[in-house]
Amino acid sequence: MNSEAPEMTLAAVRVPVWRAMAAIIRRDLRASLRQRQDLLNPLLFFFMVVTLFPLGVSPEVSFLQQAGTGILWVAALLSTLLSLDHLFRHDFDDGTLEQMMLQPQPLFLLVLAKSLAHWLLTGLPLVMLAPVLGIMLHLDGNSIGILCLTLLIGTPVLSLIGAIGAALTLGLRAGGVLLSLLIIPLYIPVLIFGTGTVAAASNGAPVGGYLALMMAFLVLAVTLAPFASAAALKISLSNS
Amino acid sequence: MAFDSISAFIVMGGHGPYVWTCYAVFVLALLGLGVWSRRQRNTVLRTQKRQMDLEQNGRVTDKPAPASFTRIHPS
Amino acid sequence: MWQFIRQLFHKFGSPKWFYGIASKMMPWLLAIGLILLLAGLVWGLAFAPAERLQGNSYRIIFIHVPSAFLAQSIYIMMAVAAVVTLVWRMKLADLFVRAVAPVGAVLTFLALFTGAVWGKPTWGTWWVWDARLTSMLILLFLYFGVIVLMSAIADEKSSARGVAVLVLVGVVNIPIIKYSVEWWNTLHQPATFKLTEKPSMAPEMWVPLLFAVLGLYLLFGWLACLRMQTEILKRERRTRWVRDLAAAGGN
Amino acid sequence: MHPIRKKRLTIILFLLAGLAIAVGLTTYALRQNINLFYDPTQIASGEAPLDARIRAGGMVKQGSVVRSDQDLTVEFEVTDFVSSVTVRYTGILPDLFDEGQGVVAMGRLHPDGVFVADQVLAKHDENYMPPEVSDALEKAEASGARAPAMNQ
Repeated sequence: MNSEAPEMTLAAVRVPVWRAMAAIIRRDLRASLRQRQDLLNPLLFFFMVVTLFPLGVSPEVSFLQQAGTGILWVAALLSTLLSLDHLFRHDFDDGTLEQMMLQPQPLFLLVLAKSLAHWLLTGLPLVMLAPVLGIMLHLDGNSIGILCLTLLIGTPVLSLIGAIGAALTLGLRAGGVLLSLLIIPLYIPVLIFGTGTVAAASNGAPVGGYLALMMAFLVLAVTLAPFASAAALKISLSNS
Repeated sequence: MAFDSISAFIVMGGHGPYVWTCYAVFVLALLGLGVWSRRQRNTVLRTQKRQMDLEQNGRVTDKPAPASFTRIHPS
Repeated sequence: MWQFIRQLFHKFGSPKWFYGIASKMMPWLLAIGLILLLAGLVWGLAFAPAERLQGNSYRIIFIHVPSAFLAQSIYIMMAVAAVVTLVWRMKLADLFVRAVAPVGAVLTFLALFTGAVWGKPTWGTWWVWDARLTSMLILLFLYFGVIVLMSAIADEKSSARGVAVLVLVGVVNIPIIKYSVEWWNTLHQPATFKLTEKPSMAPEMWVPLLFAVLGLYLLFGWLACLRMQTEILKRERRTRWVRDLAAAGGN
Repeated sequence: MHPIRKKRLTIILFLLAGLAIAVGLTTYALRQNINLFYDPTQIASGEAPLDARIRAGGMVKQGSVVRSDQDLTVEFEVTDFVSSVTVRYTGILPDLFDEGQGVVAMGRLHPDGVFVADQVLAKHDENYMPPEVSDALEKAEASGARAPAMNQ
């Protein structure tokens, strides 16, 4: 990305963009390590939703092998949704967000940093937890590997797109449900191709095409979503 | 006319139920949309008129002055 | 010249001016739209020849294609209006999005419904999860999202701009719908009408279809005008001209 | 260059680069067969995986439909005019199913080369024409007139 500082004539102190972004990520990580339940709740939710399926539908090995990747992907998607609500909430409440908007650095890059921090705190732990649950659902090693790969590419997309919804619903009543309604349609393609990759792999078909498409989603989300989130943040903040 | 008789027109060579359901739902949905939209506009106008009538009788002010205590008679 | 365009733009942005113009256009839109749509439908239902393979079930095309066509183009129009809202903050553009989103949702639903009913006798199934059908379903969800967000944000200005952002984000779905039938080997057939080629359909079938599409377009114009008028009345409640209008009984 | 303009340029370049990469990846992806659709030639050459749920499609070969007289089992050959594959299906076929028509079948390829379908769907192309026209066309081609399929 651009390593040069965008010079703003009015800025008294020039902090390079990347350093500002790094500061935001570091700050978010530290804050959530202090508030551990924010970090743990989505993971617990993920774990519990996955256990519902063998108990609720069928513990049969053949069923679980077939539906396992779908279950894991849907659960990961839901727990990401659950965690999105407080992506901007704390910063909004204590006024950090308004400070962020006044920074000379472009807002969309700061939003990108926040989305990245969100992914590090929810997406990455989900990816790491997935193999354990995969074994519990009797998935074979190859499927688990591909599943983790798709989650690794897919969860950042979920965080980036989710940030748009979180920014739009900031400060609204019943923001959580609304957020899901707005964001789920945009998550559907990621889900389709995420599970499709694993299905193709377990059928012995080549997965290159799928992975390329998921990478395309990721690149597109990285380039476009921060702009939309930044615009939405500005709108939500001008409201309050 | 592509059909020999009215009954042939209704049966449509066995596809009647499919075709007619579609057309019925389509017409109903559009009709509903039109009627609903019209009614919405008329309601807005009517509420506005009632509001203005009330105002004229001096019973409700649209924007009460900040420090006055106007008594509102519920009707 | 530039001055003139600016003036026109300002005039166009005036709700009062639009209200008057809409009132003048609406009878025409309604009349011509109804005539065209009815002509298309009656022609299609009773006079167009049966199809060589599908027999009479293909007559659903005369409502399926117009609905699907409108469902997508309404979303595109909303996206254009969203850009106008965000860049020029024109009130009318936001009113358009607000007025038209429910219409788009209804037409998307109709396209899905008629498609399902048509699919049963021809393909042999009500529904398949193929790319075209799924992306249309996502379009329906997007319309729902827009409608919900519209009512959730109370503040007028931030509601307008928030909805505009959401509409623009959803635009990515439109090319997916359009090209799904070409990119993937779907069950859904490719487009019958193409801008660059002759329609691959007999004229006694595509002429009524064209009538129906044009008629529905005009009817949509009528609906849009009517619903925008409602939104204008709601928003400009306190202005002089709306009060006069209400006093006169809405004419 | 003016700093603000420079900033804008960086942003635009960043956007364009992102879009270009995404388009490139998508075009690569679309050249792969990602919806598990195989035509008869691919199946005959052994590209299709065995015992996985795949989709196969093509034209129903003229005169190949054999119906069982005990139950609803049907066997027919699907061809792409290069190779063909035998499809076995038990169930009700869609109205549009006919010899010479396009179908999409979902099911599994067995080791003996028979495709056992659990769902057969008729695919219609974007060409619509009345029976007289298609009759005239067929006569012109002199390839044996088929009865008009008005009331199927």
